[in-house]
Amino acid sequence: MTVPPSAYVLLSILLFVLGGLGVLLRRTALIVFMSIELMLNSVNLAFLSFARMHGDLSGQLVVFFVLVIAAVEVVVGLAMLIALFRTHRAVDVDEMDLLRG
Amino acid sequence: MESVLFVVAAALSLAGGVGVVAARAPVHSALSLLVVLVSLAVLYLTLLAEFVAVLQVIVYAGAILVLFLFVIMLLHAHNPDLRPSPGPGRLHGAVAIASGGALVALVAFAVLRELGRGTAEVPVAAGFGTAPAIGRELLTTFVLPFELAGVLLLVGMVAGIVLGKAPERRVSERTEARREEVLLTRGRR
Amino acid sequence: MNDLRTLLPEILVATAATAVLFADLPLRTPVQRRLLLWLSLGGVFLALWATLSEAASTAAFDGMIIRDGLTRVFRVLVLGVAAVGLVLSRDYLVRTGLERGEYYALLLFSAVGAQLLAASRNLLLTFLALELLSVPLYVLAAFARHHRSSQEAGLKYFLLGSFASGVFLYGMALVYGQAGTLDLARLGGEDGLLLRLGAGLLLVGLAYKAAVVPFHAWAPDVYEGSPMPAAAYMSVIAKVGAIAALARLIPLALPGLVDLWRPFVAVLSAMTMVVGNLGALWQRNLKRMLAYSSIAHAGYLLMGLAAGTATGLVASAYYLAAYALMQLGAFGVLVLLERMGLEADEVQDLGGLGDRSPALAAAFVLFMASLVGIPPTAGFVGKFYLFTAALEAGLGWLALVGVATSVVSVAYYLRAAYAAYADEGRPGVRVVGGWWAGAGVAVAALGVLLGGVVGGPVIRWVHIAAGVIP
Amino acid sequence: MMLSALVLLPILGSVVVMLLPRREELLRAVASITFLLTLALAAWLFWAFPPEERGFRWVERVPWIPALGASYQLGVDGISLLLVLLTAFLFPVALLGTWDAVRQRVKEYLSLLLLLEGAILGTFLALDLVLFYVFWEAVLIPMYFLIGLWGGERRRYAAVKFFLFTMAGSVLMLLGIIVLYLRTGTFDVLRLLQTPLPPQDQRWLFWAFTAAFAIKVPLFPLHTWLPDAHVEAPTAGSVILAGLLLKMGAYGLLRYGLGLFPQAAREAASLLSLLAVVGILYGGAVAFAQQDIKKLVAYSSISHLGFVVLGTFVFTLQGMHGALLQMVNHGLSTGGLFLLVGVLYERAHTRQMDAFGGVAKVMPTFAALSLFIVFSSAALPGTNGFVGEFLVLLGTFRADVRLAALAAGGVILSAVYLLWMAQRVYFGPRRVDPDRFTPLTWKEATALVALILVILWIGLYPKPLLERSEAALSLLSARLHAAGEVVR
Amino acid sequence: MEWVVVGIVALPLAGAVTNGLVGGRLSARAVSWVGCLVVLGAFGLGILGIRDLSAASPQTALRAVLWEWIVSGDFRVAWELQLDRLAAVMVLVVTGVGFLIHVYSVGYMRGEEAISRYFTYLNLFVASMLLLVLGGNLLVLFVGWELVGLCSYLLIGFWFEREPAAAAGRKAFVTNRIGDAAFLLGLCLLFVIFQTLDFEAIRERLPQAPPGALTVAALLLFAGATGKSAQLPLYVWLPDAMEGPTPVSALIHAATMVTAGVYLVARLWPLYLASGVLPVVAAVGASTALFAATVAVGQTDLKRVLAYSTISQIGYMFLGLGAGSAVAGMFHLTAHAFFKALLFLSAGSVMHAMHDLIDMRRLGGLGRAMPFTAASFLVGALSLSGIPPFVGFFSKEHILAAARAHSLVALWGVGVLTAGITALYITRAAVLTFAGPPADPARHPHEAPPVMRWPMGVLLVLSAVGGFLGAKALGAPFDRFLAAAFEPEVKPSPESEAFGELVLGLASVGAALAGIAVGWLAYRGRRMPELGALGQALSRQWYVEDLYQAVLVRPARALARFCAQTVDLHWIDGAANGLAAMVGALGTGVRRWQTGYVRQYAALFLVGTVLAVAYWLVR
Repeated sequence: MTVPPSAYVLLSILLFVLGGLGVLLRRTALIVFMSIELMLNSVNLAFLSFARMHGDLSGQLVVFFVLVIAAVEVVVGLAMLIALFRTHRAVDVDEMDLLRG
Repeated sequence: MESVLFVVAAALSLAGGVGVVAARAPVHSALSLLVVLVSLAVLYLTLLAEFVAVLQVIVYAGAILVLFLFVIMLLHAHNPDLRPSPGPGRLHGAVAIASGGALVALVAFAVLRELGRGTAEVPVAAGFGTAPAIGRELLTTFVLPFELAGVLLLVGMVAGIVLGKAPERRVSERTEARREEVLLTRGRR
Repeated sequence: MNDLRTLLPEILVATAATAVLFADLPLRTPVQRRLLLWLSLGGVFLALWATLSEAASTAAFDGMIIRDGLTRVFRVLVLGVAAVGLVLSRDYLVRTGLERGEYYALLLFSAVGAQLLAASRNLLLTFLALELLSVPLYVLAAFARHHRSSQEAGLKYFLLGSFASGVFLYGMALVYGQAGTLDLARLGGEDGLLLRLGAGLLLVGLAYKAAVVPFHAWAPDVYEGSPMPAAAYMSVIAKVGAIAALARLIPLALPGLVDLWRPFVAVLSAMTMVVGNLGALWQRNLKRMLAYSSIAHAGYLLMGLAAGTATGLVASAYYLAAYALMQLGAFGVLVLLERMGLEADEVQDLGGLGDRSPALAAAFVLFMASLVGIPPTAGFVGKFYLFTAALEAGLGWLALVGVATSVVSVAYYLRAAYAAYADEGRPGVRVVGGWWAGAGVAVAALGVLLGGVVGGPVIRWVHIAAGVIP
Repeated sequence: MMLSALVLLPILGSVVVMLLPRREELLRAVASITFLLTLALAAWLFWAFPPEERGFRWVERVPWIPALGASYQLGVDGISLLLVLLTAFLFPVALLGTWDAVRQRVKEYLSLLLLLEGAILGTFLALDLVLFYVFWEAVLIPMYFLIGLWGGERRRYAAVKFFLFTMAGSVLMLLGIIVLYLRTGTFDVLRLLQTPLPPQDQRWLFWAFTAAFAIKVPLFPLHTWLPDAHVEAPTAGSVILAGLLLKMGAYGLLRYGLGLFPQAAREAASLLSLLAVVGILYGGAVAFAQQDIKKLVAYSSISHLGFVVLGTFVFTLQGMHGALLQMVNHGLSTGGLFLLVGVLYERAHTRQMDAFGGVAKVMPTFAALSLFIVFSSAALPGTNGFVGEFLVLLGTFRADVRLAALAAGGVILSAVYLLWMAQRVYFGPRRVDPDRFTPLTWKEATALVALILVILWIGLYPKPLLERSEAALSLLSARLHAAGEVVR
Repeated sequence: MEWVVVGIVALPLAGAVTNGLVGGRLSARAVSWVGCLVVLGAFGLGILGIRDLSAASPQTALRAVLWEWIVSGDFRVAWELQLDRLAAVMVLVVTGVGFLIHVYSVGYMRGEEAISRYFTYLNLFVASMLLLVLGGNLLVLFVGWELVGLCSYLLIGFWFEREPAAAAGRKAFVTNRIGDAAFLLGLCLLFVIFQTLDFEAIRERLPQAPPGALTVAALLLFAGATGKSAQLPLYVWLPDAMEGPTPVSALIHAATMVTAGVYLVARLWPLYLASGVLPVVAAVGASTALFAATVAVGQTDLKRVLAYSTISQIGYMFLGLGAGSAVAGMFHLTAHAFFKALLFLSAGSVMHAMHDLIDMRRLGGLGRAMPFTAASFLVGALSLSGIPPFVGFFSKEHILAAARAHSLVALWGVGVLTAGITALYITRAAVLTFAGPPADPARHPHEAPPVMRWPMGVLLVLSAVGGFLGAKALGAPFDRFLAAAFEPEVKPSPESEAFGELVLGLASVGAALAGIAVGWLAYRGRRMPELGALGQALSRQWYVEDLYQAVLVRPARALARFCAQTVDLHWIDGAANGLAAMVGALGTGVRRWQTGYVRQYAALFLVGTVLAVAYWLVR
């Protein structure tokens, strides 16, 4: 192993922030969801690199569970999106501005 | 060898990430995400996580991403990002990018300080990261989270059912219309 | 087997939830459908019994789970909240045509998550429990799925919640990177930049759940958009869960970083109290007002944790119980009203309540007084205890912020209480009543009053939670 | 048990009234009987209290919230005794004097009044700081609603202002109470009175407590809630507010400010007594410039309470004796003044002095009774006010001649504004409509006569009151002087 | 004999209570009977008391302790009454003149609706005045002191529907209060010095007292006296007090209450001797005497002339006291009670006849229609002017002699000058009212009814011959009776010679005669010589009232208004409201941040996260 773990972690934080920026900057709900997936993936990368660094398997197991959560969240999010789209034809997060103040 | 692989995969994943965030159409985002997922799977392999890498391809690329594409097809909506936003203004973008950069800088600082360039090679047992190893762990030490994950999936399912069901007009249209009127007038005050 | 027995309450509740899911299918007539609530309540009360009948402390699942005083206290809290949340929901759901087994099931699942948060000694489990707490709440928020505001509430909650989950996870990863373990008990001795970074992110993730400033922004919008009983429930249960997790996490994982996390939590607490109370000041929408109030109360709850002492923890736990009762009670009063078939959620809608239903109005005043912290209510005893803890820990300034913001809160709580008596009744508003919700409000009112007049025994019991403080 | 009965009786009455059906006569009867029973009990306590008692009598103690160290502890000494009697007396008078003034929501009204009485009695009787605070704050809600529901046009503003001001002060006291507990390990007032605190602790604890008390009293310049609250409150509310709520602050200063923190009190005395004097003069001056009778009376309260605070902070026995007596006096006189304003308002539906004139012509009996109360408030010798004011002046004179000289200005001012009011309302050409100015009802008359009889009693023979409080005050005074030695 | 002392106060009080409570239901006749008889009864008791006292040694006092009043530590004061010789004189004056005026009132107030209220007040006044006189300690005296003020207030404002009457009553009370505030402070100081307020005890402990404090205390009490006795600078209320019914003016504002200040100084005579403030007393008295006499010249209202005359004459009394002769002061007090009451009653008789017309410019020639009244007024005027053998001559001479004896030449000069001016203004008043042609021939004034006439007659006789009580030739029984009470009186300097006495005594008589001559010449035939600016100044009291208005009243009002409107509402309340508004604005701010855009919430979240992370890293 010649690539230091720090490189992996740096990559992961870059991806994490990229995903975060996606959430912050995009208005299409679907893209926002995907950005969140990106964030979760970056977490997985971090976990795996640390698992490798420590030679500890539990990091890999965490990734397994993160995958499950990612699936659940995608289901919930998309279901909500569909419900919203059905009734209001909206996919823009900025259109959700009834509730404020 | 590994470093070459790392550089290529990392570059690809970053490019894909930028693609996800910057693409105009959701489809392009989804495809970019696929690039990320696959290149990450490669990186996972270099990290001796073969089971996870496989899962990544099957679950993410195979299931989740397909679901995304499916919904994209279903909605085939216009792209709202092209219209002028009623929402947050220019400052918002600046703040977002600045704080994102700051976060990267902070974490990088910590990581570099803590881990440095060191490559403390940790010897690992044979079969590290393989399906049997993971499976054993899942059903012994991690049996409780495992069960919990099952419950969570059930919740996800229920959520899908509750939210995704076709609209049944049990609530009268009138009520709904009035409710919105109330909200709209209040929201604009 | 023994491992499972430690988890008996969670298992019972989860079983009840599953049972409700299945029972929902064949039950059709209104009489039959009553069984759904009975099932859910049965599960909750059995779990309560199971919690109270086991006194010994023990660990299970390789130390992932611990059953000690803290677990017991929070389990009782969660189960109580779930029970009240259930009875408050029933009449509303039937009235609005939303009554479906999934509602009860989701509510119960999230209760399972909250209970596990108190019991978990492993970050992975904490994370999963957090998700189990949150995901059903996203759905509950959006449960009135044809209402745009409910959809908006659900989506906002979900989006920001996922974002927060990501942050929490990244924190987990960094902590893991430092320590190589996710076992809280083994994190204790560690220190290092990654751990610190990770701890910060973990706290941020939990702060989000408790609606702590500046991670609070979702709360007003989500509560306002959610169906009334769902808002009531989520405004309490999320806080219970988050505080439980913090109470578990902080003393166990960060004993060496006291100097770091105490000021951190204290500052968060102060900001939360200030912003929450200021935000509530001009609200005309009661749900929104209660949302801001719940933010403010997150600040008060953090005060006890910021103290970091046994007193502080007990104070927070007691205040959590008081908060649960008064918040659920206040929402419960609103559940019993409606305006032209919609929720009666504006301050004006309370007008004339004193004449229409004196008991309900009196209860509302009681809840408002308790939220302000005026004796003789549970809210007062709780705040008293919290301030004691803060001052004891040398956080005089925090206590000062606490009392100052309490004074500010007088303005909006009393405006609402006042409206119930002084304002004209608004046309179209009526008291719809409901046996179940009425019972829920009555229980809450009684609890608030008794907690203020004879809070002694409760506090003594809550003291068992203090065992986690070294 | 006696004292618990005293506190619980009105609270129980409140609950009973709340549960009874909405039949006005029944409700009023129950409330009146409760008030009278309470009065009888208080009178018995007063009669049975031995004058030589230095400490507390009839102390009862039950553990309450052991985890907090709080207990339910009541007791009465020579200081609180007078205020208890005043409380028990003023409520029935206020109810009687405003019998017909409240016609809406009689049930809630009576219930709140009863609740208020219980809480006020509790405040005076509590011997545990937490319990004290509980009662102290519990007074707020009923008073808030009394002002807010039965008040005048700006009742909402006034009620909230009252609440916010008072609360702002009392939360500081709450912190003080807690810190005191952390330092001493007890909330028990009996033990705290025996526990000397280091001066540096006393200093800010004293100010925390004083913040609450000074607002409640109210001490200049924290007084601006009072005119609004008084003006907007219904008559009975004003009577109680002026007669009793303000006394809670003054009582707090005497019992806790001086009792628990003698050294700090000595240090603060010059500032506080100066503020008190400023309040005396300022309140009088502002009262003079008012057009609204009720506002005038409200500002006169500020002036009169200045005497109370002044007497408290000169630390001489006469000063404190006068302050205590002046608390009672102010309750009677100003309570009476508010009743008068209520009687006028019932008939004229205004409180602007311009609208009155020549009332003495159409209501001669009422005018005569009014003048009695006016002169009692102006401290005419022979009435209660003189005894109190003179003792305060004497006590002040012994401590600081300059303050006494300034305070004597208040004696002049009170005559100025009160007689000015009397002239414009009662005298001069008849401007009021004789048809609307119906004679006093016998209830109003009874209430006023009862007040006047007590005014004369205290004016002519205050000894029973003075001698019962002397031992307790001497003790306090002695401790303060001992504390002074330590400071020096 | 205690019951006598108690009874003297209790009888009028009982009359007041009776009339006050049930007077409304009694006939006017019954009310009058009750009112007069109780005072007569008190007079009788006073006679009883004085009989006892004259038999006993001069220092004897009848004492009655009723009950303990204010008890606080070392401060113990009881309701106690004491009747000694000084008090006895006052009791007789008060009840005697009081009784006469009560009787007079029966006629004067006939037809008045509120007759029961009138007699209630009047009886209450007598009771209060007697309490003042009989008070066994300073605090009880002070009670009476304030209560007579109350009665004065009530009686001035008796016709309260008249705005000026109500205002005058208030002015009287408030002005008195200013003096009383000083009085109260004096009481406090005395207690601090002596640890008691008891007259006897004070006298006993006097030698040990620190002189400086004593001076201050005496000055403070004297300030109280200037208020009650309408001396400079607090005299302003008395002229206005003439708004009250004339019998009231006669009783309260001439004969009795206003002389309470004199009585106070006499009562505390040993204290004043020891304190060294007698020159101040003399100076204030002399200047007031001259000042008020000049002002009286400029008045057109008959009662106001008499009012200023009263002020002036009380000044005389203080001059006597200040000159070291308490007896002289007290004697002039008594004499003044006679002749001034007579003058007032005569004026009342005029008003009664002229339907309350009192402006001298519109009176005149009444002597023909009302000979008895005119005669009464004349006797009163001569007595006031100090013409022998009327009572005023003796009393005034006594005072001037005291001033001479103590080499207070300037004060003596002032006294003589005042005597001249006094004669001038009273002649002016008499001439304008009774002499010359009638101002309004259409009116047909008639003499007062007998019930008013015979009290005047009694007073006429007393004014005419009462002076022999103090005549040296007859052994000065008044002096002898009182002198022992004032031990040690300041003895007149020995070198005063009989011849000198006579010459100098003639000086004042001469001045008086001159005054009468000037008055007669100037005003005869209802002429009103123009005095120009001087007349203006005189009629406006040398602008003192204007000065007070400009310097005290109006600034005080403006200050009060400023406090009420600017300080209280804008500064203090404004600060509180400003704080509330600030909090409110912050609340609006928080709401504005809650934009409803979830992306913005996420941004806030992210910023918060970055800050948190930075904290955790950097700390």
